[in-house]
Amino acid sequence: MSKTDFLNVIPLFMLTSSAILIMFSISVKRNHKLIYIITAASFVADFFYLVMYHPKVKWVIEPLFIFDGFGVFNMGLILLTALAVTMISYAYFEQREERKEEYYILLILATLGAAVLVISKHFVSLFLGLEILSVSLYAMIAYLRRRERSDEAGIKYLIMAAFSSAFILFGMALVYAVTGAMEFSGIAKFLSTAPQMPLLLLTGFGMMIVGVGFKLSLVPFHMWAADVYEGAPAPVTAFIATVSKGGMMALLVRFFNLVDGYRYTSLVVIFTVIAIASMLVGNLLALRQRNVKRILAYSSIAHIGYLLVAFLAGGAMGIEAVSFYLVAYFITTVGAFGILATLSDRDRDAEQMEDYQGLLWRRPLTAAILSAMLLSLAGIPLTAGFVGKFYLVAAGVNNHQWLLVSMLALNSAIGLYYYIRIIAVMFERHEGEEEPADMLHPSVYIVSGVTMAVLVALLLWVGVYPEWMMDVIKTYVNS
Amino acid sequence: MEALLWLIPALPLAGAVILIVTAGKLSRNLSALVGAGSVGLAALITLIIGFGFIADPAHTFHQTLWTWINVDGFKPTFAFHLDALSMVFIFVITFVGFLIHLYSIEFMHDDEGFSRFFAYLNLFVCSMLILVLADNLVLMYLGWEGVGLCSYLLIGFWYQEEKNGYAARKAFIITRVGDTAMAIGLFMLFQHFGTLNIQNILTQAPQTWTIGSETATAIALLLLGGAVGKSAQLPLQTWLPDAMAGPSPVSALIHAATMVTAGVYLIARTHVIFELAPVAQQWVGIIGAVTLLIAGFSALTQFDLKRVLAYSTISQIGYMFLALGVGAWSSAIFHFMIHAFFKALLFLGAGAVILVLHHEHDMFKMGGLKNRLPVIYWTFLIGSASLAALPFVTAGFYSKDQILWLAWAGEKGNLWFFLAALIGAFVTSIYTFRMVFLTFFGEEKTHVGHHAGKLITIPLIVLAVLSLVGGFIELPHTLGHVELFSGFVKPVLPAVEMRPGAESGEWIIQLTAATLCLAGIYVAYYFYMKRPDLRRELKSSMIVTNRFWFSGWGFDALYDTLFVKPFVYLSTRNKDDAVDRIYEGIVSGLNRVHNVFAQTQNGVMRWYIMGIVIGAIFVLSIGLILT
Amino acid sequence: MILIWFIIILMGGGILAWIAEQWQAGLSRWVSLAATLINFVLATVLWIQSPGQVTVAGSSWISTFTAQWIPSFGVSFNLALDGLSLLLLLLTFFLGLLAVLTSWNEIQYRCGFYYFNLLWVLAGITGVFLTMDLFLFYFFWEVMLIPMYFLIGIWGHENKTYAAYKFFIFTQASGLLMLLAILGLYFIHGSNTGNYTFSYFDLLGTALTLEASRLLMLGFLAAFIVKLPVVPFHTWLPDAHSQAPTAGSLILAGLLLKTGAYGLIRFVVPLFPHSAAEIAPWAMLFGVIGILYGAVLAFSQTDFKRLVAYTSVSHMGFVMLGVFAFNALAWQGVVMQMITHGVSTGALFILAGTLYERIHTRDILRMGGFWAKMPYMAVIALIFAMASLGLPGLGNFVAEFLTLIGSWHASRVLTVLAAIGLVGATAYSLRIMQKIFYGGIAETHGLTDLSRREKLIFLPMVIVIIWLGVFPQPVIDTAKQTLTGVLEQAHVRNASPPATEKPILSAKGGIHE
Amino acid sequence: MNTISVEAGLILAGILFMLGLISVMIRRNIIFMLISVEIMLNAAGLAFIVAGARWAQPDGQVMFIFILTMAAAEVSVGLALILQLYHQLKTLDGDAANKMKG
Repeated sequence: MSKTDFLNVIPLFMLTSSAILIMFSISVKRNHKLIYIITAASFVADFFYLVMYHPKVKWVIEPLFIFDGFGVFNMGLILLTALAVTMISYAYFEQREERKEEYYILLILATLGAAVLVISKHFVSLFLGLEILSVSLYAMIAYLRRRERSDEAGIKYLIMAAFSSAFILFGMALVYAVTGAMEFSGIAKFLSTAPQMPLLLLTGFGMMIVGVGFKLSLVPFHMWAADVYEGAPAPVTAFIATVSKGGMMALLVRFFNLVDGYRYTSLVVIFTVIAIASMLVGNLLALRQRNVKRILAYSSIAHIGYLLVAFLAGGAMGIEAVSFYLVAYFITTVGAFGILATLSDRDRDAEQMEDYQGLLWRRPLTAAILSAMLLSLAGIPLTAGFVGKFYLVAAGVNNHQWLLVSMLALNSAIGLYYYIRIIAVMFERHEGEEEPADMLHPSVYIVSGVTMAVLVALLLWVGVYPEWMMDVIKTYVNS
Repeated sequence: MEALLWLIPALPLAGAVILIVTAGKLSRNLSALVGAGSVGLAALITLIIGFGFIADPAHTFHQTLWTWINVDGFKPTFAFHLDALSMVFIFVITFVGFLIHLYSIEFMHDDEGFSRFFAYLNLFVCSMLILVLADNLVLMYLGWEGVGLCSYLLIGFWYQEEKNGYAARKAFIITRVGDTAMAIGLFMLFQHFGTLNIQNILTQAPQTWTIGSETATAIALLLLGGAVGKSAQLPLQTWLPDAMAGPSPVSALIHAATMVTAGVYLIARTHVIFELAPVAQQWVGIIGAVTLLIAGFSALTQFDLKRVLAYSTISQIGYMFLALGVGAWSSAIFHFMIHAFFKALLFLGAGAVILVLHHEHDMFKMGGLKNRLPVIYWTFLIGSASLAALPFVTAGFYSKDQILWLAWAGEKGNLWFFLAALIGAFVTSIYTFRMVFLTFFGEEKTHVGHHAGKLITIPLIVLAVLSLVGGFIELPHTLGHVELFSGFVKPVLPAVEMRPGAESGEWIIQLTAATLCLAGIYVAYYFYMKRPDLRRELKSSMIVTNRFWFSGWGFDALYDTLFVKPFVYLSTRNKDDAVDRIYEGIVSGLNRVHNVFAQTQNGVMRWYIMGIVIGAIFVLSIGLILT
Repeated sequence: MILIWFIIILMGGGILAWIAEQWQAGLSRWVSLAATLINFVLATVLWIQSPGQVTVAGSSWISTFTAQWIPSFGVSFNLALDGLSLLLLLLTFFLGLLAVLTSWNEIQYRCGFYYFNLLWVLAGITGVFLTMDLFLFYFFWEVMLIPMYFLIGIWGHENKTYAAYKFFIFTQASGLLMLLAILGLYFIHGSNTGNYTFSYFDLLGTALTLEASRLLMLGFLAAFIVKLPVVPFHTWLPDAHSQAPTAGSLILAGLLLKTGAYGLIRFVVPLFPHSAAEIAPWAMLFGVIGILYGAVLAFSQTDFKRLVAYTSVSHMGFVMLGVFAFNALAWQGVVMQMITHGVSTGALFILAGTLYERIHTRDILRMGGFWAKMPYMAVIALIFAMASLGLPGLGNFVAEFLTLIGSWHASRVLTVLAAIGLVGATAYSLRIMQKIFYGGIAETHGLTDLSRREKLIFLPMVIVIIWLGVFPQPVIDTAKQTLTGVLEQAHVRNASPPATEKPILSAKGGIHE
Repeated sequence: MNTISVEAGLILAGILFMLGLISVMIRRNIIFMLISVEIMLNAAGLAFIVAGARWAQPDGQVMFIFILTMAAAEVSVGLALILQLYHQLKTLDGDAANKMKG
């Protein structure tokens, strides 16, 4: 391992070591605040290291990792998102009875897994990243073990994730068996020489799609999403919805582009059908749902469906659109779950529609932020979600994917209904008593509040002046 | 003098605006002063202009105020054009209007809407003046609709009675049907001439079209549509009898003297087009002939004093249309003027009767008023005589006689027109004197309240005088041969062409008409004075016909079934908008799909795993199929 | 530069109003009043200074403003004002002013937020009328919906939530189609010329194949005819109008519908002259269907505001008819219709609002005989009912007459049918008068005639509607250059119809190739 | 060494995988479900070894080791969760864990 190699993988080491540091710290003394600060600091430091020392040229650590603009961008995105999740976690866990500290270890490890995913160029690193992410998530989902639903969600996710991992692994084995390579570039080389795709290879890809589809909660592998979102603690849900899916999406984009899957009608058709099904089923499932977490789960199914439109468009613009949309989607989702976490009390998460009734009049700022997030999810101008969706549609139109694009438009219209419904509930006249005083010291909420404020500012900034974000994406992704 | 022209409509308008803005805060006397005074001033200016005009009737006055609209060659202006034809009209409008205003001061004295009434009335006079003075058809249309509005407002003047509102609405909507036809006519005219200036059209039309041109016919028929609506001619005549819900001065001014003759004005004004479209012109005659008969017979059966007069008005305008139909333009206008005098007189008289009888409209409950109300009786009698065309002494005789003669002898006349007019004349004198006998003769059935004052009697007397002497400005060949009137309007309205070989024999027709008039009076006398029992017998033997005539030949019921009911049915059935069902269907469809999908999220893990497996099978099979 | 101020004043005023209400109750309405008044005065001054012909040499633009926004997409913050936009701006600020005044006492709940939304709707509408960048146009198009949604959803009547959803989803869904069309146009223009831009002026000359032009035009059309609305896409309107607070209905009917009409004139015809001409007979047919259908349905409504809403459907049919008649007469009629309908229907909605304040119902069957108690209101109602039925001397007549006389050149049958709509208009307008003001008095409790503030609202409306009725020439002159310019362009471009064999896009291409 | 063909090895792995898959679907006991998943993972591992053998590379075996490790981690977390769930539901029936739905 050369020095440059080492300098490149330092972000991964930093995450690992901070996890270990926290373990030590716990063994000395359990201090929620301290550990929380360590976690946040490690994410910040990691991010800054990444930004400062991002290799100007592509750097490959054979055979596992590749540090290119796309990878660095996604890793940065994942780190920032994890940071935001950490921020909203503090207040959320402060009022729980369980031991809070180990949660941060898991959070860091899960982030590590996702970070490995986005820079991997080999089946082994893919598998490792995926499993580090998944195993940490099992525990995180079931972290609040007093809650029955938490356990149920944990076990469901565990069995099904393992089940889908088996699919991915078997698929990888088949691919390996046919191509003799576990490196993406090797597979690509094999494909570029092969006259057509061998059946066994196709089967392998198909099985990998099943696994990937599960992680991305694409229809028909989506059914876990709602239950897990509902059962998991709100910050964890935010994490699953963003980091876990984003990492997988980045990997998919990288792999598909490298092997140039666009050449194969069968793959494109499969993804097209999955995309359309995801949009439709996701939106329709959310339509009359009254549990906000489940709504967000279903809506995330649909959103990944939207993402696939740009993914299928491919090309530089497609990748840019995917990246931009991920940014917008991350901001929005973390924001929404952040609000949800802030509103949750000791016993349960604020997930029923009733919890939001008249929120605007009780807690105007909170409601305003949540409205902004929901409007962004709905793709209304002035928000990042609008520009993101615009980008997706632009990529699709640019590539003449009229079917997908029109499905996107149709589904956006359906989607409006349930986002607006939450907003409408918040705007209902509230005749009840005033909000009970917070059980915790208000200063606890400052961090969450600031995070929310930053997120909403970003949301509007990117929505009103997207040029900056687009520049960033272009410089990274196209490098 | 030309410069004063704008004042004629502007003065009543100013009066109306003052009265509207003050909204009843002025005292009654002040309101009356503004209302009647402004029309009086307008009449005065008309007189001044008239004197200047009469010196040389061939001269026309023209005044442009401002350009109304100017788009792409479409350039109607606010401009007035005064020629002999409009002179006659503004004379009648301002003078009769002024008299009726005077009358109204007393008639409406106790009404709480006193100033509102004068506001409307002034607005009406203004609109009517604009109608007849307009130099282009768009401005004329403004006046045309304006009078419609005022008619609506005045019919429904007593808004507390719901049915008055309905009557007003009926009048407005039915005339609007005609107006719409007219508007379409205007579109066609504009398309062909690139202008809607009346004089330009009239000069260009003969150069553009040959006689019998289809376009000319279509346009003429569309204009006729407007005319029949406004003038309550077949088939749009049904609104006028109901319009009697308005106060009597309104009936006199709007629904007898002026507005309802706007159709006559329109056709006379655009006579060039009608001459180019003989078919359309013939239809004018046919409509006139049929209407005058139908309305005449209906008038025979009415018991409401004002409804008799209403049907009579329809019938008399039928005469005018008949005259227009045979090309006797000046006769139609002459009859319009005389009719304005005597019909206004009759309505005002009827109003006075109704007023003193505490709003009793039923003639059968009147009677014996001859001695109680001598002034009203005599003036009413003169008006009736004029209406029935009592030979030689009344103006009505001369104006109607001319129409009868030309219906026969005019180039476009024929036997049928003539017969219709003749029978109509006979019927007219029957219903007229039936009305007179029932109202003023016999025994007194209702107590007479207060007596009419000067403001009521003076207009009556003036109009009575005019109804008598008005005819002497135009006498037939056989009787003195005076052609003051037709000479006056000749620059605008050409004389009628005579049918070859029909020059003689005018006296025979006059004699027949005179005889029929007298016979009619005798019939009325016989049935209503001498042998009332016979009348009842007749009535019971003709009960169906009677009812049919009474209802105005069933037109109301017919339109009700044909148009009103289907429209209302359609509208109310679809009140909730069937189109919305489509969207509701979409929504409920989506909800149903949602429910189906939600069933799949049943919480059972094995089921979810099944989903993944199905997905895997699907992915693999698509892959296999497509390779 | 003044153009951007129009928007800034409204948006800033909105925020200020929200804040001001925290300081002192009732302050927000003064702030809003000031903001709308300043804009109105500014626009009026602009109008007086630049009547019709006087413009930048050779072009019809009175004032422009450009700034960079998203250069990598070719999006710029491009505002421009010509006669047409100027007129609509005047209308916007005029009605905005009245909207503030009507809300004065009606809105007691969360005033600050209310005026914020009100001003932001106006800002969005102003943006729509000014922007000359298609991305920005779509942006403003959506921006005006959200506050409107809140206005309906929070301060509306009993069924407000449903109405708000319906309004929002209809307009959004159709807007998305427009977005697709905008993007399609963008990429076609980009791949043809290499210049990827959303600028209206650049996109104007885009060479399109027949099929592409048809599809893209339909996308634009979808948004505009839903907004206009054209039957059968109108069903959001009666609900939204009847449930919105008075000012909301006023703005919906007076301004939001006009954005649809504006879009037709500004975008559909200039961008796709050929396809617009192709679809014209159908569009006119739908216009006429709207006229008749709206009139029939208006007649049977018992909810006053719903009734007026259906009259809007009917009146907007004339816009559809006129726009696709493709001649200056009809177009001037359309512009007049946009303005006069805004005023007259707005007045009827305000009237409904004032009645509602007094008797707390919109059911006209429960009204009657109000003339005696409220003569001023009766006169006002009469004037606007007459305007609604197209009485000459009031603005609507000029609009409808011009439209019809213009459409006569294009289609006689349809014009005749549309003219029949005038009879329908008579029926429903008079029904308003009949049910509310005629007959015996149903209820006397709380009936007071118009207050001074209400008179202050109605007086300018009456003046405007009469002024437009007897001397509409200033308006016509102002709009003239824009309209004739667009029409000439359309005719010139239609003289050489697009090639049919060329594919929609020359090759699979995009920004980056 | 070359007595077993690649195809045969893959078919064996496939059969193993299918067995695991089917038993995940038909088993209601959560522990059995977990075991079945392990079988599937091991099937994948077997497939890797077969593939590695085909190309005469150690990578397949390396991968197998990784899979084993991961499976162990997974089972440990899984068993902990199952224990927790059993405390709450008093049953190991996987179908009973269906509180969240809709």
